[in-house]
Amino acid sequence: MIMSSLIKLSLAAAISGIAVGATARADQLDDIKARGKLIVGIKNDYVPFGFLTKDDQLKGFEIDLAKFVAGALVGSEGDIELVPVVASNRIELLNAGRIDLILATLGKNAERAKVLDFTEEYYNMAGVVLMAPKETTISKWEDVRGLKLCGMQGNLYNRALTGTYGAQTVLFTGTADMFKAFQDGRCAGLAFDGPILQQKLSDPEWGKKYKIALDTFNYIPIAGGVRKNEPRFLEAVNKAILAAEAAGILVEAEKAYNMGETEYVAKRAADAKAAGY
Amino acid sequence: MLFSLDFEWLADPLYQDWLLEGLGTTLAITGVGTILMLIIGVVGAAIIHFNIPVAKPLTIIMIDLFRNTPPLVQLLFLYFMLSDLGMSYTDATTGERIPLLSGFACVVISLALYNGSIAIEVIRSGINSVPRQTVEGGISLGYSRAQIFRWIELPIALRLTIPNMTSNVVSLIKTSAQAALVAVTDVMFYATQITLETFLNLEVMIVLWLIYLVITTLVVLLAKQLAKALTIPGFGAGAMK
Amino acid sequence: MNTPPCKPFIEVANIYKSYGSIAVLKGISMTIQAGDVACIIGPSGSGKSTLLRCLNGLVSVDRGTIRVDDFSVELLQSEKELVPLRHKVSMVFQQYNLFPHKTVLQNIMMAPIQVLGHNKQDVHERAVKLLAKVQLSGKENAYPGELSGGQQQRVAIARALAMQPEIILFDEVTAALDPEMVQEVLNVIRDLASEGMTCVLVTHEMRFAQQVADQVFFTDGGVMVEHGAPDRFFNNPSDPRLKSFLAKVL
Amino acid sequence: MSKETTSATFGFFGVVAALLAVLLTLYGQGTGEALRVLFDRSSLLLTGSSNFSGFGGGFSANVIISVLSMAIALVCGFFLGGAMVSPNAMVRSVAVVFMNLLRSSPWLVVLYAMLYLLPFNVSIFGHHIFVSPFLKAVIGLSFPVTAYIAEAFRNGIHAVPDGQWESARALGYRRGQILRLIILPQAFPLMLPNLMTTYAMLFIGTSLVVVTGTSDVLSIGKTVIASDGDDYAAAVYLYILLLFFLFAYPLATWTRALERSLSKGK
Repeated sequence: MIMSSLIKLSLAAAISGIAVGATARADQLDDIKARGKLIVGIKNDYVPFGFLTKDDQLKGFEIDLAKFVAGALVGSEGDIELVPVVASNRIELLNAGRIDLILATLGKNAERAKVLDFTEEYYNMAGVVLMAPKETTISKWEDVRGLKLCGMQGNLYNRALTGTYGAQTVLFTGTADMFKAFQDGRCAGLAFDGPILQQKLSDPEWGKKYKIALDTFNYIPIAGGVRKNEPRFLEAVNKAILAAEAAGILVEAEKAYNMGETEYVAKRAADAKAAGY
Repeated sequence: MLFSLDFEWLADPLYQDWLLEGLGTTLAITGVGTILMLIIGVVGAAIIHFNIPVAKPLTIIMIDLFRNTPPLVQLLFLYFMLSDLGMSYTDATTGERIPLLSGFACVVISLALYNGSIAIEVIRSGINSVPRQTVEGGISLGYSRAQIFRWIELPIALRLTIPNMTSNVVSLIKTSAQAALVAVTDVMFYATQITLETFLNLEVMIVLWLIYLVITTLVVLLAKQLAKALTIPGFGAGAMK
Repeated sequence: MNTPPCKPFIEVANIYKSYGSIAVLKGISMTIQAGDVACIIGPSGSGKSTLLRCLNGLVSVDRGTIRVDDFSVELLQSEKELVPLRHKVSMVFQQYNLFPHKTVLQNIMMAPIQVLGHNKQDVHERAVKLLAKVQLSGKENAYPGELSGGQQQRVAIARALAMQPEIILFDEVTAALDPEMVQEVLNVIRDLASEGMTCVLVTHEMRFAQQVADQVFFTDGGVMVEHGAPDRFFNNPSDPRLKSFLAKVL
Repeated sequence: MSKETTSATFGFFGVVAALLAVLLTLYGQGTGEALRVLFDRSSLLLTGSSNFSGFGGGFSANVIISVLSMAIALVCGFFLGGAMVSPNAMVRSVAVVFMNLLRSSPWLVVLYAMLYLLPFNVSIFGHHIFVSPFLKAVIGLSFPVTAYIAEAFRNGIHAVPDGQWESARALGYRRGQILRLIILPQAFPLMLPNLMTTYAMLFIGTSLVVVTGTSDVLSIGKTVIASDGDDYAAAVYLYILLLFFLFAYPLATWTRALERSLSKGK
């Protein structure tokens, strides 16, 4: 009988644990300042946006941005915790409170706007492009009908690939698995974010064998993501992003990581500077 | 409100299709996997039982390797490495090298090897618990070692091991969920897809949990029926003591 | 006992057997005539079961020769070579050693079909007759676990007979039975003996040995101490070890 | 060397040799280069940090997660197992159903479910407790393991002959006392091999925490593959297989030895 009451007790504890987890806090911006660090969800397997260097350091376009934002919000660029996320868990981690901010190639769309607030956008991602062996016969998106395409779980264009174009998607949880499966010849093509594949082709081994067979049918604005109903925090992050653009951080990053200098990033930098950030 | 669970997505015909298709894949994986696992178990147990040179040490290394490493890493290794080891063929139309084993095949093989290694040990312990006198009875009647194995030891051992083998099959079903991690569209995979679209993680996981629970419960019930049908009167786990 | 004129059916000469450092048989010899009933008696651990098992090659000897009819048992190495011998020599065990997963009828029929390759119809006919002989008609579809010890032992005898052997070895076949079942098994053996089947028994049933045996052997400590016809053997034992043994068991 | 030691040594070197043989077959001339990459990334794969400065990630995380999960599961499992042998039929059947529920859930699903079910922040009496993916992995894994331990506990108790209960009752012991003073001391050695097997299974299962976002050895392995290129994927996976084997195999050998000494003692 002692045991049964213990079980009841632990059940009660478990349930109350769930309950307290849902309590809202006063203000996120104050919390972060009090804590002394900003927790940002970034990618670490996503050259050039966020990746691990040979000496085990995190680098990338979005890492640079994240550090700048931390500096603006908390005080210094070191006041930051970088939490590696993947497409399939980043929104969950945000809303569960594990991270304050997503800077992880998060594409803006209406579905996601229902569960989080987008910050200022800072990049225009060539959406899905198709990489295929050089000798491929695929010349338009309609050609992929019935073909196996490797890709990544959690990308919204996957639905268009199967629905509109009738491809068979083979979806992975990480880029390492996806690239390896494609190289092994498990798919006729690799349908994935343009900049990543563009960057991959700069590797001579890949450049020898593959090409971008199809250009994107959609451009996706990339923005940060924060929890809903945190207006002060959102405003502070937006200001920091614009300040980063004005300071030329992102233009520099594009150069540093071989992403190709895009008109979009240059224009936003100019606009931000003009607006006085 | 503590829990406000939303199960409306279950009414979406697309999601229903996904779950059913995934369920079909999961059942196919576990069905084929179980058959292969049993074959590996019997053959492996026979190899060790008969002390077959070369094959026996290899079998023992296989058991030691597969039982002491994570089935997930085994699966990833099989999936990504077998083609590097030359297990690929050339597609006649495109002239490209294509891995010989599909994701589905890799999942089935990895499950068969992992749970098959357990099955070998289960069957061996079953054979060891066949009373020595029963074997002696066979020898005195002029049975060869192979005949004794085929007609006496194996049939008795397989009956004795039904409970252990059932948990091994349940383990195989549970382990099969990792198929989703190599892009095989089992029920776990589609459940993940649904959570990515609906953000209803908890609800989808509850449904998924129930699906696996139903499958494993059915298997356990089926095994109980089988054990009942195959009971040896006056002999069995209880009588063995 | 005088040396009989014809060649003995079984001839064991000076056999030795050790398990590790423990010597179980230390130079045993004996001869048994066709159609005889021979009983081997002796205290536990005297090597009598091992001796019996040497006769059908269940145990291989270290030294010495064993001839059963035309077979030189000590020379038979592989299972294949042993099969014809086991066709000729059947064995019944203390623990019955029936196959628990097969019915009574299947137990009797399995080996003749699978080992000897006999026709299934013939074996079935034979099995039914044998079951009648051991007075178990009607138990065809029972499993061994559903029978009493005495019944199981009679099935085991029927199973041994189904191989159509020329000799049957009985290894303490009544030792594991409840007293009231001993007689039913002994009766079956008595019938067999009266039909002229060569039987070798390891037994503790002294009275049965006295009544049925043509020859009795007494082993102790791995050697053959004394042997002879039962009358002289039981009523006028010469060796002191046999005397003290008989004093204890009779 | 005893027969057991010989066969354990054979298994050990056999498996290591087999893994090496696969590595050589895959890389041929490039084996040296592959080994160098593994060596360079060893600190990261083993500890999650460069230069062995911390132990919160990589293979050490797998070890820590397994130990913590086991600790939680042992406590919960003993309670659940106790409930399963309770004299109260109601408690018993609820516990048995609960045990079966836990036991038949795929670990991967439980881990996913924990990821979503448990909050990231818990505040109790004004203290904020941060529930990291690491902690969620620990809790998630402890669920199914609790079921295995409860079952081992029940089987261990049932393995003690009924005569022990009867004689203790005849001596005037109460149920709780019998369980604590007479049955458990006898049951525990019987349960030990089972518990160790369960731990080994749990340890191997920690590879699944890769889905919770914990930086265990497999997630770090994938990051390394993403950074260093697919060419070394095989080497990384072989390395991870070897790490798990080196940890789990001695455990399995020890368990077997324990089982043998137990069955000899009978």
